[in-house]
Amino acid sequence: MSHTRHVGLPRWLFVPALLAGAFVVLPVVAMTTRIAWADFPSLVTSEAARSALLLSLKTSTASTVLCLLLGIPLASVLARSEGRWIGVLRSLVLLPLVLPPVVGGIALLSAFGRQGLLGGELEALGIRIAFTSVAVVLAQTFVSLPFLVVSLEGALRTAGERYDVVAASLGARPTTVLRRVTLPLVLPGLASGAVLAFARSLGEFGATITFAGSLEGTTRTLPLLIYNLRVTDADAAVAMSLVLVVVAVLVIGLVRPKGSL
Amino acid sequence: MSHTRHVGLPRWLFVPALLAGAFVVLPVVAMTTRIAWADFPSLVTSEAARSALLLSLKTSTASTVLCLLLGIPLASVLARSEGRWIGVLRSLVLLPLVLPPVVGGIALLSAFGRQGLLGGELEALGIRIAFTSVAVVLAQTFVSLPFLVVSLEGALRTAGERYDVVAASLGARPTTVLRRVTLPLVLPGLASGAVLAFARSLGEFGATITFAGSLEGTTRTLPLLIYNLRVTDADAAVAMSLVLVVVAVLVIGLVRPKGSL
Amino acid sequence: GDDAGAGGAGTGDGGERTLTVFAAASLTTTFEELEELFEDAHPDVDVRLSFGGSSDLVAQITEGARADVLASADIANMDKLVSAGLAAGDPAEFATNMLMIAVPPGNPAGIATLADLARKDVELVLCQPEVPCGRAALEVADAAGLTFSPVSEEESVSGVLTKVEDGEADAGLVYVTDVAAAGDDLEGIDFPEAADVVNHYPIVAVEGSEHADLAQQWIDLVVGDGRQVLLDAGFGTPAS
Amino acid sequence: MSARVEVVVAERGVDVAFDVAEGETVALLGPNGAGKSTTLAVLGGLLRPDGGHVVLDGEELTGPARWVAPHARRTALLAQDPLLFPHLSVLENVAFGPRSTGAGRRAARESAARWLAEVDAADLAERRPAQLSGGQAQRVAVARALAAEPRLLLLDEPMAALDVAVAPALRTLLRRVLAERTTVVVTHHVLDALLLADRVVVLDGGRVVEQGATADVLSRPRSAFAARFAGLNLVAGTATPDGVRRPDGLLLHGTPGDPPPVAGSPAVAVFRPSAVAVHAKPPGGSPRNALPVVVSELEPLGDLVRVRAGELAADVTIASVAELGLAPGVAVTFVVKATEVDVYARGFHDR
Amino acid sequence: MSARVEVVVAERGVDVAFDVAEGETVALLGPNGAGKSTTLAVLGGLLRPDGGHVVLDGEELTGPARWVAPHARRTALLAQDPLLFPHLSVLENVAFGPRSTGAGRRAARESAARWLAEVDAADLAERRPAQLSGGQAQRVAVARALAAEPRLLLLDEPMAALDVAVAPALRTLLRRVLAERTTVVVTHHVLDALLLADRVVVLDGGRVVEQGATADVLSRPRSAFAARFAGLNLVAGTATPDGVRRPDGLLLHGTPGDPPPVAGSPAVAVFRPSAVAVHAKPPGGSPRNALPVVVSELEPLGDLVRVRAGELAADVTIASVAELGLAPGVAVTFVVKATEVDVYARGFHDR
Ligand SMILES: Nc1ncnc2c1ncn2[C@@H]1O[C@H](COP(=O)(O)OP(=O)(O)OP(=O)(O)O)[C@@H](O)[C@H]1O
Ligand SMILES: Nc1ncnc2c1ncn2[C@@H]1O[C@H](COP(=O)(O)OP(=O)(O)OP(=O)(O)O)[C@@H](O)[C@H]1O
Ligand SMILES: [Mg+2]
Ligand SMILES: [Mg+2]
Repeated sequence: MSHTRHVGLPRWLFVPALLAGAFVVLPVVAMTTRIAWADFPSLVTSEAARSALLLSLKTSTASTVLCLLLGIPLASVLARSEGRWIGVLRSLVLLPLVLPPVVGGIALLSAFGRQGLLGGELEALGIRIAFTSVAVVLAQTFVSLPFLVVSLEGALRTAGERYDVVAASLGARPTTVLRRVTLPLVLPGLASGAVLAFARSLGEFGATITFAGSLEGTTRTLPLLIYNLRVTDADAAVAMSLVLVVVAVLVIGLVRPKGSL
Repeated sequence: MSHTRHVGLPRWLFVPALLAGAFVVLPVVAMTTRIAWADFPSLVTSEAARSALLLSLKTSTASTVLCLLLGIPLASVLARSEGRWIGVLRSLVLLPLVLPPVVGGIALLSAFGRQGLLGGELEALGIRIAFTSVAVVLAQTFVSLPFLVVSLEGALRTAGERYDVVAASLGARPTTVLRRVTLPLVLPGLASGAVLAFARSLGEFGATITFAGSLEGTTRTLPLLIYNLRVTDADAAVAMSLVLVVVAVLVIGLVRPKGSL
Repeated sequence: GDDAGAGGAGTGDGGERTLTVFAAASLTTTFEELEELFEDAHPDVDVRLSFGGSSDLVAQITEGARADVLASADIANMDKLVSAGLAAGDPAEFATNMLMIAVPPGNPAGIATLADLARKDVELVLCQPEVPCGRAALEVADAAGLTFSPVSEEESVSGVLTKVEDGEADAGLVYVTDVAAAGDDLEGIDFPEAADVVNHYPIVAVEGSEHADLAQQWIDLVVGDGRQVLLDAGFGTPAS
Repeated sequence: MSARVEVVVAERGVDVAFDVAEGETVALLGPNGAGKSTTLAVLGGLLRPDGGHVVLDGEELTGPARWVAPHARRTALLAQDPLLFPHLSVLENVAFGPRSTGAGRRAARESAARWLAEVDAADLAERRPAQLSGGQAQRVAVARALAAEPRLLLLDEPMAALDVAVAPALRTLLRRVLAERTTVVVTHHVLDALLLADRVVVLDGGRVVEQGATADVLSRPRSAFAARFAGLNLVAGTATPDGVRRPDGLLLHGTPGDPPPVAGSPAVAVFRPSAVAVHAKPPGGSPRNALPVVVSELEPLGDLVRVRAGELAADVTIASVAELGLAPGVAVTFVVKATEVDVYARGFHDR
Repeated sequence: MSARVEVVVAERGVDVAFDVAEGETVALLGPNGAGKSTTLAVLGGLLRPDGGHVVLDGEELTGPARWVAPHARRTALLAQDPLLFPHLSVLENVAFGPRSTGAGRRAARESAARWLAEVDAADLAERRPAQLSGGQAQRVAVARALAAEPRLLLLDEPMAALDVAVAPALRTLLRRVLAERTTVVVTHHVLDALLLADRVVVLDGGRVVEQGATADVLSRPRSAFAARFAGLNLVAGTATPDGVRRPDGLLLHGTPGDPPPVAGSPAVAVFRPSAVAVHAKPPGGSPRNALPVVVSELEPLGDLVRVRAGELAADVTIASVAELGLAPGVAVTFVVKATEVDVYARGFHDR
């Protein structure tokens, strides 16, 4: 087979790259050395563990879908607009990244809680969000949305508008351009954004416990269970962390289209 | 002035985009309605607040620099390599995103703590990391590194290798290509990655409290102070959260080069 | 306290000495007051406080955090430190604490007794059973023959406080001192069954402390002259 | 679909106006940077000019108060870079236009297959653009633009990357389809202009310097660029009853064209390089035109040699090159009979 | 720097071998998709072939067990797309090569300015590539490749986007610099091949179908593509003592070349379109060659008309077109004198 040759990377670059990889991987590996393997099977198959895992997968999937529905339009607008207010909006969208998740939870309560800004309206409609699985999904969406938006906007900007222009000149209306040209071209960026959002949702803890509380089967996701266990049973907490890691790596590995991040 | 016209976005797209923006911005705005403005100045200028803010800025800057030093090489290797093991490495690098930060802290302790995998070696060298400002920086780097790597790798892949090839054919050795062509071309992606990493570091809480503890002046960053205050003085906690938000928006707005995210 | 590395006066011989105290989060307000008292009495000493969940603090010390004194909110966690061989001497009990019902201002759900917490229409939040306040709540319920079905089991007292203060929940079970600290944001309701479950606060100097003398002086303050500060904040006097 | 074009783009120094009649093909000629691509971008709605109008068939597409979006113009633009959609197959690329303008999936694919066959690229239908050579990609891009059935077709150097075997076939195809279509085509090749365009508009430095029927402009160029483009020699000056007087005073005798230029007004003298004889010394007194020049360049031209001297050229045999010792730097005299020199007024299009 | 090239890229159906002598310029000709760009990519080290070698001046650059990185080859490649670095100014783009190969900042900028002046783009020095027209970008790209002072220069259609005013100047420049340089240039234009190349290598379908000195190949083409490229007619068949017999039995009389082809071996007959007369009916018995054909296309060609009939062409006057009623579909006879027909053996390069 012939090969398109890549321009080689400088050799020295592999030293810091390796260091970086080790820095991330080593702690996780070190953690596994703390696991009491004898108890492992019973720990991770307990009723509490299974129900938390299931809830985590369900809510993370729901919040990823929500992120896509909200994030694709937002990223498109940010990428294709210019002007001062767009810069401000972009900074605001990054907020959930900066906010410690617990503060994010407080903010969500301020907006959607019973006494929150929209609390009266929601109450009138008979909608109660706090302490439900919906609250978990909202909390996860709040913290994950910036991931999707940032990845996708970056991809859209880098891809540029050249192909969009060609498509429009061939008579495609904006919706068609978006669906058939713009988004397919940034599929890698979109996929990596969705994976990031899913991963962030899966690991979400602070905003969830603040906004949604922690009740087995309804709002106690895997990270909440791990936190719970940590106080009484550090071994169990580490074991469940490993489960979380494995699930995440599996989902990321399976979902990710080839060649994208 | 003449204008290059953008291909218009579909009109309907602005509805979900607006919804997305509102979903992120509304809670933060709602939170500000809870602030006791009368006490605000004294709350945010207290000795504890100033020392926490200063520490947060110092450590976040340090961890961003560390992320750049480690992340640029790692992202370059990931973007320019192919093969199975690269996919695995890439999944592993995403781990800190999935891990609840507290678990990340446990993992860091497992590696660098006194009883950790490298604890003996470090102790022998007289190096004590856990519960120092260095630990804060390491914890922040651990959680922020994936942000930089993911943004940058995405940008590198989207930019492709065409210009690198031209540069090499003109006689530039790989280091020159990297410095003068590859990185300048992905500057927007690099900048947005660095901003994301800085923002994530600024908001980091769980891994820090677990790995570095919460000691005023040494390891108690702004998010830790907010957590602390929440027990005794909810108003002060909200006020400090607002400070965090403002600092983050300022830094992001000032640092970000035009046109990048 | 000053930033340890920024002390321009120098930290060497004759300079400032630092005393690091790890204390349970519920002691935040009181220990900050005691810090001022102590520093007034010892001008050359800088006291640095680190607050957190008792189990977190113990874990940090076992992992190598440099602490001179530990004040825990329960005996179980203190025992962990003792069995790890990191306690210098026997822990001394310096305060007690009891549960109290916390409700949002105005008490919208009309709670009056402990039994009201078991009502179907009451949205109750508790600490999770793994932390002291959660364990205490379970014991109180058992003793009274009640079964609670909380809408959420929080990871810490602060979680319960947030939910109740926000009016998100109708009631929660927290400590007397927490209600006192929250001021107008909460109303507290005493209930007789609380006396059956008393929480004990032990304090000890940490093994290997470089300032054993200062550590002992801090403990002396807490169990001695400083007691009034604790009482003012709602803590009870130690049993022994 | 007739079109009226007025374009001012100050930033690029472009200020151009011309008309395209219904069904007419207009070639935009001009040196690099003259503003050709800029004009096409304005027509296609990709650039909003500082001033001017684009009116297509009575409908204003661009104007001070009016802006029609590119997709609603039906002005397919084939840019200098083929820009095939990388994620679609060749067939899907070509089917994109018909699909977007409402055709069904099957109909779109059929019409795409037909246009692909027209550009002799039917066997590439299932490839990805990344697997095409430069010229193959260009041909597919042409098919894609044609398949969109635009009201006004805009072509920017459609033949630039084509090989000699394919170019004539594509030229024939374009000639057939452009006959029925209103088209603006940018080209650097005289053959393309000659075969495809009814009229040419010559731009230089962002201005229209000449326009007219293709044959007229190419056989009687009034601008230096058009003359060069047509392979002719051109000397600009002032009309005299006998011919044209250059600014340096030299008089070129020639045959006045129709209408004959008014004496004293700007005029040009045009003659073919093959009509020029090269002499080592000026020939003695006679009615012929003798231009003292210095040889700047020699180029083989089939069995002849083209002798360039600045803007002027002469085609001579290899034998005479040897005989006269022609080489760059040698001073010689270009001699051309008055009957070979045509004299035209510089039209009002000239600026 | 002499080069030996052997390239096998199975995936693209390319299997090519040729030599480049020191200081020689070789033109790669061939239809779209013939493998020209692929060959250049292998030479430049951008593609690792399935098999073959690239040896430059005795040093093996590509081989089964050897691989020299692109930057260490000093084989500057100018691709079909100019690809100027968008974040650098024009001057910095051109200075990139010298800087990368060790020149100081000042020296690099000076040499860049010099090369920019050479391609007549000195006034663009401070622009960004996004502010250039297509042809301006192409010129800058040429300057950038030349400024890198490569051992082997690889040019892929360097003149494709250039206007008629600039092309001759750039051609002259290239001619001067290529004279001292070992170069492989891909082109679709006969003039480029004629002026720039010492030798041509003709590719078709991934194979070398012909190679030789430029003048030889263009005047005595042995492949259909080369003939078409040179604007000549070519009839392939078997050598007879009198000329060439086509597979369909028709005999074409001609003058044998040197060496004369052995009777019975493959041979080609070559003649110029201008030597062909068009008759409505076959002329009666005579030593002339008469080829019955059907007109497929008419193209204006200056004051003549090129009559195409499949692969063959005849150049006739406009008067005779009218007289004979020539139009596509009309059956006529192409007549050419035997003295105008050259007969050559198909060389061993033919496959
Ligand atoms: N994006 C731009 N910004 C500013 N100036 C530009 C831009 N693009 C082109 N120009 C300038 O505008 C002028 C007209 O450019 P244009 O691309 O229209 O030329 P052109 O006639 O198409 O040339 P070519 O034959 O080389 O393609 C040139 O001077 C060019 O440098
Ligand atoms: N990346 C690729 N993968 C697979 N096949 C390719 C790729 N690039 C080109 N080809 C095919 O390889 C063959 C040779 O292509 P190449 O680009 O070398 O042609 P070329 O001679 O340069 O043509 P042109 O004159 O059109 O530029 C063509 O059939 C083409 O379709
Ligand atoms: Mg152009
Ligand atoms: Mg090619």
